[in-house]
Amino acid sequence: MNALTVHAPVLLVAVPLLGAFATPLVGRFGRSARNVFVGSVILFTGALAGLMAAHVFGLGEPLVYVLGGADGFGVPLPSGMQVPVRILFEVDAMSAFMALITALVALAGTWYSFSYWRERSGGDLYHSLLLLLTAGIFGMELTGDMFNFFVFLEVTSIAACGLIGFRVWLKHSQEAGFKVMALYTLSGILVLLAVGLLYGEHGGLNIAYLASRVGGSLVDRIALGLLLTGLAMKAGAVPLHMWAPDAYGEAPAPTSAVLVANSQASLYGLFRILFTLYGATVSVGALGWILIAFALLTIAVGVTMALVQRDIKRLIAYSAVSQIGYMLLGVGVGLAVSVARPEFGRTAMHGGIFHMLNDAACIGLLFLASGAVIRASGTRDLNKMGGLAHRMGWTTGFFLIGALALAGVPPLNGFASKFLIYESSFRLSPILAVIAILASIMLLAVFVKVFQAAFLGPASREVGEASTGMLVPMAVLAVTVVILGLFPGFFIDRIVAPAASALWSGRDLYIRAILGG
Amino acid sequence: MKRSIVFVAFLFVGAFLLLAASSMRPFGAPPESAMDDYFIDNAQREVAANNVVTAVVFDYRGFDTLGEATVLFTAVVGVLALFRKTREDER
Amino acid sequence: MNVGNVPFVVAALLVVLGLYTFLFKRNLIKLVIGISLIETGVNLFLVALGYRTAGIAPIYTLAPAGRMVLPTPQALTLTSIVIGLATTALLLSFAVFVYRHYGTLDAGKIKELQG
Amino acid sequence: MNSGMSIIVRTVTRFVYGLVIIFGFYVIMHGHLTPGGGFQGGAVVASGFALLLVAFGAAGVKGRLNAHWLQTLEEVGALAFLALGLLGIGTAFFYNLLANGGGLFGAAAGSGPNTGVLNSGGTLPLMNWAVGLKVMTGIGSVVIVMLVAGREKEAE
Repeated sequence: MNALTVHAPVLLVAVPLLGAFATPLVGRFGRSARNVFVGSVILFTGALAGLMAAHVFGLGEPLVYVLGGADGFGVPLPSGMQVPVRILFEVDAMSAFMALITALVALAGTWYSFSYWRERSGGDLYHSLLLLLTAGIFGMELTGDMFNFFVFLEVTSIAACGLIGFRVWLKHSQEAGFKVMALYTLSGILVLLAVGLLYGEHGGLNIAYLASRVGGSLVDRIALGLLLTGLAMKAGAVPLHMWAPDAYGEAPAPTSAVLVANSQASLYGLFRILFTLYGATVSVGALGWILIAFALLTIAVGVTMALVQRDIKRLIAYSAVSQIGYMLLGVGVGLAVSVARPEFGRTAMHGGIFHMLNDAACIGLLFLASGAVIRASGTRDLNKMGGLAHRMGWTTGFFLIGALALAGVPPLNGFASKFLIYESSFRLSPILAVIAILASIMLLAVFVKVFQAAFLGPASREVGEASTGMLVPMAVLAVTVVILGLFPGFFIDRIVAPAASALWSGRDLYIRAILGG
Repeated sequence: MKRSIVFVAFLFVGAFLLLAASSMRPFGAPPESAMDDYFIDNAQREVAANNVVTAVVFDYRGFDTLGEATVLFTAVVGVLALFRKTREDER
Repeated sequence: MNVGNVPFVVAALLVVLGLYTFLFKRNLIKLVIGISLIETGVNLFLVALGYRTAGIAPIYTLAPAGRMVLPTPQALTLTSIVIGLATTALLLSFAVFVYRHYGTLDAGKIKELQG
Repeated sequence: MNSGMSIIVRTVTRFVYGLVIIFGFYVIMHGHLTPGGGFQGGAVVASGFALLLVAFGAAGVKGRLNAHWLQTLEEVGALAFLALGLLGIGTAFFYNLLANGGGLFGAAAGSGPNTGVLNSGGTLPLMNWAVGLKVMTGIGSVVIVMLVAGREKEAE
């Protein structure tokens, strides 16, 4: 266990922050210096995420990092418990899994941005904001402190909105920026209010400490409601999804991919609160059914709205919303049956959590490919595109892989996780599975339409293939999609199952790692 | 129609908030203060600072403050990015 | 209803006022004011959580005798004030650019992004 | 170009803005002893900048306040704060290396109510300065950028 492994959790946040603070300074020395700097920062971050994940998956219990002190971070109480006084990072298998997803998407997005933003103004500030967004997402996923979670939530909100409105010459991007910022702020305030209530009631801010103290009191229930509303809003679950298509649709293409990771980090916060913070107190069955209801609504609304879009970015944005529904469905089924029939609840959890990784890879791929498509055809309107397959062979192939994976066609990765969800939700109630499968088929129809409109047909104008700098990140994601689809068992055993059990049955471990006993 | 639904929802949420606030624990008597008493008792010894709030802000919860500084930095970068000089071919 | 709870009720009242402004005003600047009001209410709530009856400020420099109030809520409030400032700055910048593009600040007329 | 306000406002500003800025520096410097700190003091200094801008207009302070330089200083402040956090990485991130160390800001603080020792607090005063620099320049540059943008629009 060397020093780098010990400090990996905090360095995962500190290194991108350092990069973000220094990027505008380094940018004074020219674009290539900046690209080399940002590239090495993000590569180092990715390596750290891998290192930390390997360590945590091998450890079998949460990794605790005390910020600002080595000796004794807690005050013993008369009752034998102790209150942590410092901010703690607590990384269990679920956090490490999320960090891997974020590292993958951030690497691809940043790499792609180098070419994508080459001809545009404000590149220094753009890359600074992208690194800030990445650092904030890592912070949300690794922290073990409620208020710290809120602070990083706000970092991601503001960085995301700065990026959404970055193309100031597009009037829709400014409208979207205002709208998204207002709703993000509202969701942040809900979370802050809940943190205040919990602090006022229990006198602590650490998640493990709060988890050992929350009961079914009125204040605790109000706090739970506020947290669920706020985080569901930030994750983009229907009926609080109104910001999501604007955000994904108006942001620059590589940013949309990272925004998906941001939504997933909020979803991670939601799961952490349901399973760890309130795991022992709430009536999980009823909550599971509420989650399932919202999941079905999200799937239905997302797919239906995707069906009627003519703008390629908004179409992908709505399909991204529908995928959030699949994750909620998997975890909701797991929550609903956790007491009664745990054997297929665990399968459902595997499906929901595996789908996070798969969704990040294939939605990210689709957004990157759509960026190349829009760049080449000069329009976002599907009716005005056509014939891109003639000249853009690679982009066409990558888009096809992403679309098929998203629609759940075997042998790609979307099928692997969706099959687990279908299987387990069928055993809970066949209707759930039927709705989920129907939505997938509709999604396939949507993408057949897109493919036909944008890539097939006669070549309408002279286009060139996307630059190598944009193709390589797409290739990385496409290879990830294919490998995840070909060897799902390997990944489920190695990384998904530990992550699922960290939520499902790891609550006691999570609390004991901090409070002892 | 939509407006009246929002108004009913608003009345509901507002009444709920006021009710929740009035049924909070009594003002001026925190039920659990072990963490804060630790700060008050030990800030001078551990951090060597007379101002306990500053000790909390920059030492015990220093990482929050880094996040807060980051938020401000992000907002400044965002505002500067919005008001930057764009290129002619972009407009 | 507990009379001693007036600070919490005032904080809730501020949040309700802000919510009203946010939901029923159409001017973008007024929306930002509404969000600021909600933030102020939450900040007031946070700082009220830490008060101890007849407490003094948690600063030892020339401190009078007495019990100190809790320092953590003050630190949290400081953080949340700065975050509120940051979001307000960004929201107002967006309002400026929305005005430049659309020529109006009326939220009812700026609704091109729907569906 | 019509910039700034009446002669009365400008004269008063000439007297006051230095005091405002010095008071801001005082609040930053004594952050570990008295109410205040980097954020509060930085905001006070930034309000001094805003006062100058309002009184003299964007054109009037063009030579003295430059958004470009303020932005650079802000990045330096943010980096300094992060570096102070990394200083203690031998033990843990944000470990207070200098407190009670006897050297710079290393004096003990005494216990119970006292008059305060300026040379105490370890990394706290340094962090206060870093954050203060960051906040005053950050808010200052935002105010300048917004004001200049508004004036440009009027002039067109």
